[in-house]
Amino acid sequence: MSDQTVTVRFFARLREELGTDRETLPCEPGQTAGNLLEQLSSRGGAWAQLTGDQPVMIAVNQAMAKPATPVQPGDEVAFFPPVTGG
Amino acid sequence: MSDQTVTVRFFARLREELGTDRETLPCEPGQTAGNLLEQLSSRGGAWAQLTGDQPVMIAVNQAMAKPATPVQPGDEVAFFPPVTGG
Amino acid sequence: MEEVRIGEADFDPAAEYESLRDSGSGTGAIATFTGLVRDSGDLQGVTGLYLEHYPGMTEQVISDLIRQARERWDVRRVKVIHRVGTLRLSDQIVFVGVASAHRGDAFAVCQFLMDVLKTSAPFWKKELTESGEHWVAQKDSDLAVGGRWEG
Amino acid sequence: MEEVRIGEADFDPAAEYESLRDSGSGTGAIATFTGLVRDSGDLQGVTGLYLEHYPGMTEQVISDLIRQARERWDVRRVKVIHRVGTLRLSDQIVFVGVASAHRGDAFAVCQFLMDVLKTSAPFWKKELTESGEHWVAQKDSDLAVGGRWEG
Repeated sequence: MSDQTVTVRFFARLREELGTDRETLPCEPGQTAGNLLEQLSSRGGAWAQLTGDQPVMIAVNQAMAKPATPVQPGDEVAFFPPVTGG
Repeated sequence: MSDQTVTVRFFARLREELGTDRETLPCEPGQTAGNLLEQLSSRGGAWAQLTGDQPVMIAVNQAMAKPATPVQPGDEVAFFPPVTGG
Repeated sequence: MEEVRIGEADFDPAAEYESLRDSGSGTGAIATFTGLVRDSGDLQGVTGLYLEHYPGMTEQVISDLIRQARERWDVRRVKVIHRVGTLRLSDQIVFVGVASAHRGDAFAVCQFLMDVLKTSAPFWKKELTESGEHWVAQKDSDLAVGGRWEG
Repeated sequence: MEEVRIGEADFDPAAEYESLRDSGSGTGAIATFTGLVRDSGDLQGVTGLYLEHYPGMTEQVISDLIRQARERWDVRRVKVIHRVGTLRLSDQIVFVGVASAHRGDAFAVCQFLMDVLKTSAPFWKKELTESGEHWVAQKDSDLAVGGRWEG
């Protein structure tokens, strides 16, 4: 992984509907988790749901995060539906 | 047991301090559990504690009762300290 | 399977769990509580407990508490075990296990039964220590906790 | 003994109980909760579940919840086990066990961990039925119950 990218991961319903469990995206300075979500959503199709009505949860480096959470090159960013364990 | 008596039982600290776990007492018409307590307490000595500062719990026929609970011949009346199981 | 068991014999929480688990495919939640003899009571240096009960009444009181629980919550299976006689440090004293469809009910019933058992079932505990023995006094905190289930 | 275990393997509540019981003579209370796959979910005719998780993050989140519990309550030993993969009706899904000096703490921690695990640990449940499969939606009731531990 280059220093100038982030790994994006998808889980559960999102993983299935987007048809992928991870991809590598370029990471520009000043990036946030929310920017990444918008960028992915703009692809249209199933991707549009990332900024749709259904809530999307965010983790950065395996800790719960918010759209405003900053993202650095090398980070792991995950998007997933609300959790339903237990 | 005669039809005109009740069985009185004592448990735990009361059993030890009174030196007995049960006795048979005559049962007069209109008797209550509270009357029995007063009658026993009037013996003095360790018995006086039955109407003393420490709470005494009452059961009539193995159900929790109050001083005003009526007592019939043949009943089983129990006096004991607050419970401490579990 | 009887719901209430009082006696001197030790119990096996694993066997009780298996029985609770075997309560049909609608069971989604099993909550259990086990009480043990621990080494700090009203006195220092506790070496064990002596537990006395009122045979017959104890079983009736606990069965009635289980009946109350079934009226308030969804319960599939319940088991309450309480030992009497002389127990040593770390011995098991009491077991309450509840199988229910949902965890909220299982937790509530398990906690309700333990709380009200402490304030209304006729058991009395005597602490045994190296320097003597001592009947345990009822705790105000137990009364308060038991009281929160009223009404 | 590790406190958190996530994996496909089944677990043995009896072994976990013995480990919790073996936490010193100050342990007076052991509360456990086990969740099972039950036959009525969002859809009728559920035959099983598929459980997905976020490896690594799950363990970190649960360890952090245990740390929070230790700050709020007196806890002697805790164990949290959660299965993933395909499970069938009546299979065990989750185990939370807590050893404490007092029953209030044991119950509180057991219930806290189950409640917050449901709203913050990255697990996702898919219900498998005879007519297809279906990702389970988060329940408002779980969110409400999880929220009561805040602040």
